Amino acid sequence: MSSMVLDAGKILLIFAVFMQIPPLLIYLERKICAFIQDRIGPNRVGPFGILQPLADAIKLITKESITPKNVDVFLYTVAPLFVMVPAAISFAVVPVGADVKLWGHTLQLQIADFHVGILFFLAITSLSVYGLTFGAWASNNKYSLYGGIRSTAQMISYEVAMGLAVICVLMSSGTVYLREMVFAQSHTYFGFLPAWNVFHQPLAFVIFLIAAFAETNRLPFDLPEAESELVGGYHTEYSGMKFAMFFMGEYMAMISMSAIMVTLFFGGWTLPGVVDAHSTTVWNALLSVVVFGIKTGAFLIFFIWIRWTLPRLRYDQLMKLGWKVLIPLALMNLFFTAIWGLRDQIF
Amino acid sequence: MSNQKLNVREPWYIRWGILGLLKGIALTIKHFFRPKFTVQYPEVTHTPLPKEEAHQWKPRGQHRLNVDEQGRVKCVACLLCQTACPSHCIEITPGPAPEGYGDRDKYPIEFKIDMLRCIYCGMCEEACPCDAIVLTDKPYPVTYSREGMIFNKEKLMQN
Amino acid sequence: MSPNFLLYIGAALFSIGTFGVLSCRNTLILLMSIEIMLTGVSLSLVTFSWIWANSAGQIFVIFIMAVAAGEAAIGLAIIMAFYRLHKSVQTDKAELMKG
Amino acid sequence: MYEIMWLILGILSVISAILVVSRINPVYSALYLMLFFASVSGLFAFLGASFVAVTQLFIYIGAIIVLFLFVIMMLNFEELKKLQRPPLFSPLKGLILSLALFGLLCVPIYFGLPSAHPRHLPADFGSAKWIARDMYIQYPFAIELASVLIIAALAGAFVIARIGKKAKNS
Repeated sequence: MSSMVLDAGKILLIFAVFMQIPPLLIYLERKICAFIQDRIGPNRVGPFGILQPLADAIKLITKESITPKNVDVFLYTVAPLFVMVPAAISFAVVPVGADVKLWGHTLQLQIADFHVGILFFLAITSLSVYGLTFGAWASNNKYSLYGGIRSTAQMISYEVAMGLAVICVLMSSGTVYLREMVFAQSHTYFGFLPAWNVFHQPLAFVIFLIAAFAETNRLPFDLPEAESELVGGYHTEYSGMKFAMFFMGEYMAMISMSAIMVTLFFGGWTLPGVVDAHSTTVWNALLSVVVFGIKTGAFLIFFIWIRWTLPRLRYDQLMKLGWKVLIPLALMNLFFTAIWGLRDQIF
Repeated sequence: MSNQKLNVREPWYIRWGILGLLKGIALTIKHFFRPKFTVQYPEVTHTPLPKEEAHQWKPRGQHRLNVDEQGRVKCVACLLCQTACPSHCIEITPGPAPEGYGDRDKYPIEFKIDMLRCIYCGMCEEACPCDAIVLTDKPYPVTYSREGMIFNKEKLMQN
Repeated sequence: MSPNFLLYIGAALFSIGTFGVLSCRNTLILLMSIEIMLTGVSLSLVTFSWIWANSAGQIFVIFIMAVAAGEAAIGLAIIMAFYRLHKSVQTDKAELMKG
Repeated sequence: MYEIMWLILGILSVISAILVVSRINPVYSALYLMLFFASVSGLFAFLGASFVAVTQLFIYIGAIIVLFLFVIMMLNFEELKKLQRPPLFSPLKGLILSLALFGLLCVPIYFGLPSAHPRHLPADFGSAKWIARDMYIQYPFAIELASVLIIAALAGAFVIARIGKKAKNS
């Protein structure tokens, strides 16, 4: 019984922390954007403007929730949920820290360890396209519709490359459990080089990274949004809390994607010499969570940095990159990984 | 020639955009650490340029017709400003100077500037031989009608 | 409850899919009905796999998915081509060979 | 516990399937189709077939319905609204036929199968490894055929879509 209480507390804690990161990211996004453009950024609300996200949230909540004429009310209302909920659920399979022994119970710092692990993550993130599509269609606006069409085509194209990249990692690590994958990456080569999958599968990592940018609709792949050509794309007609949910969903997808990239390619919560993978002390667990947070944060900052560096791709360039570059590269990588895995039988 | 130049195949790292990507990333991170030039307005006011440089950067607003010590308009109706004006917004009706204007033969009976057409380039000011027309730093005029945007001699002298 | 219940559900889904194929005029919904029929069969197969603790049922479901994906791609391409020709997606517009 | 979930998800899947075939607006059909696949995927998960459940979610919801939505959006919606005329086959006849089919399918389930009790399930029942082991040993030829089929479908989709474009231009 007490283990159930512990589990419930763990789930609550992980999601409570998870929900606090998007406001922080919005602050970081604005601050980094300003610094890159030689500006200072928000600095009025609170010290260094740290309370700016709170002010934004109050503004968005108190705003009038407008439902334009001729929209499809049901789909228009549920569409933001379709963006936010999958992004939150997909975080459930990410292991965030080492096992910890509390009051005689060994607790895994991971909400769920399914039979299917990473496949569950892929399946759930593929649902987030529905929010964009339904929101775009229900808005009854041609720019929104363009955004919806673009998002569907983009998601299908890049999901293939992403899945193939993941399969390469699965083949080289031999498991679909994210937990086992983290443990497999906890040792070192030559005493100093961590055995991270990024060194086994560099090409798969690059493909996964590019596909992750496309899946989360971040620049340079934010074609569904495209403020300068589509006036905001799928969320043109949205305002107030519904718009905030789209916004939060985007950042939550970004966090989940960064966390999964850290887990797949950068050793998850392990760091040789700092975190002992097989210890169950509280101190070790805290340290592992901090390591995981730093790695994920580095990826999040990289996402933001890229956003303020690169221009948006044209649509044909996007499709060309997806179908003519990434998918053949991923297939080639898959082929060579398979040959390497079967080298004993072949040669 | 230029077509041949376009056909030269660049090395793969340029064609695939990898070099450009890295360059862009390096540029943005360089700017990230640069000093910022935002002015925190209500606390800190913007200090204008020093006086010896300031005349180059003077804002150009509405025109003014200067007057001499006796309150007469300085203009001698030479039409140089009208000729110099690129947008043809100055319209001068010259006439013989009335009695008492001992120093010149002509003076403007009417001096009209169409503020809607004026581009505030300052060429009239440059062309004027006797410093009669100058551009002040008064902001652009606002009226309710097109007619109100055509300024006559009296209005220009009051500016 | 016996898992036979799920076999009835699978049969019901297959029948609903049949109804959609028979009575829908919109080719898009017609294709969706075919997907429903395939999924009804999949459900029966997975139930049998659970009853007999055998992997064959689930393997067949994976093959069904491959077939369904190909079918959807081809079917939708045909619908697009058909729409370009007739400016419509209704089944009764496909009358090119009618005398 | 499992039985209750079977009941709920099974009834949900039947209701959503009925909604799919009875909607006039294809976007709502796609929405209910999504609900249908999600509930069937839940049924698979509660039958222990977690790999099949996730694949169902990934392929049907993540790819096929998105394709449907893509095509629906590419088509002219004003035209789709006009599809309210009575269908070719009247719904009553369709209903009678499909009910007859359902009855026909129920007969062998009712009479032919004993009330089944599950065998002893292996520990990794339904996991990716368990399915892969049996699949690649027992059905290698079928896998090759399936991959050829998918490649053919890919090429075929390109070709067919292009044929329509040519016809429009000429």
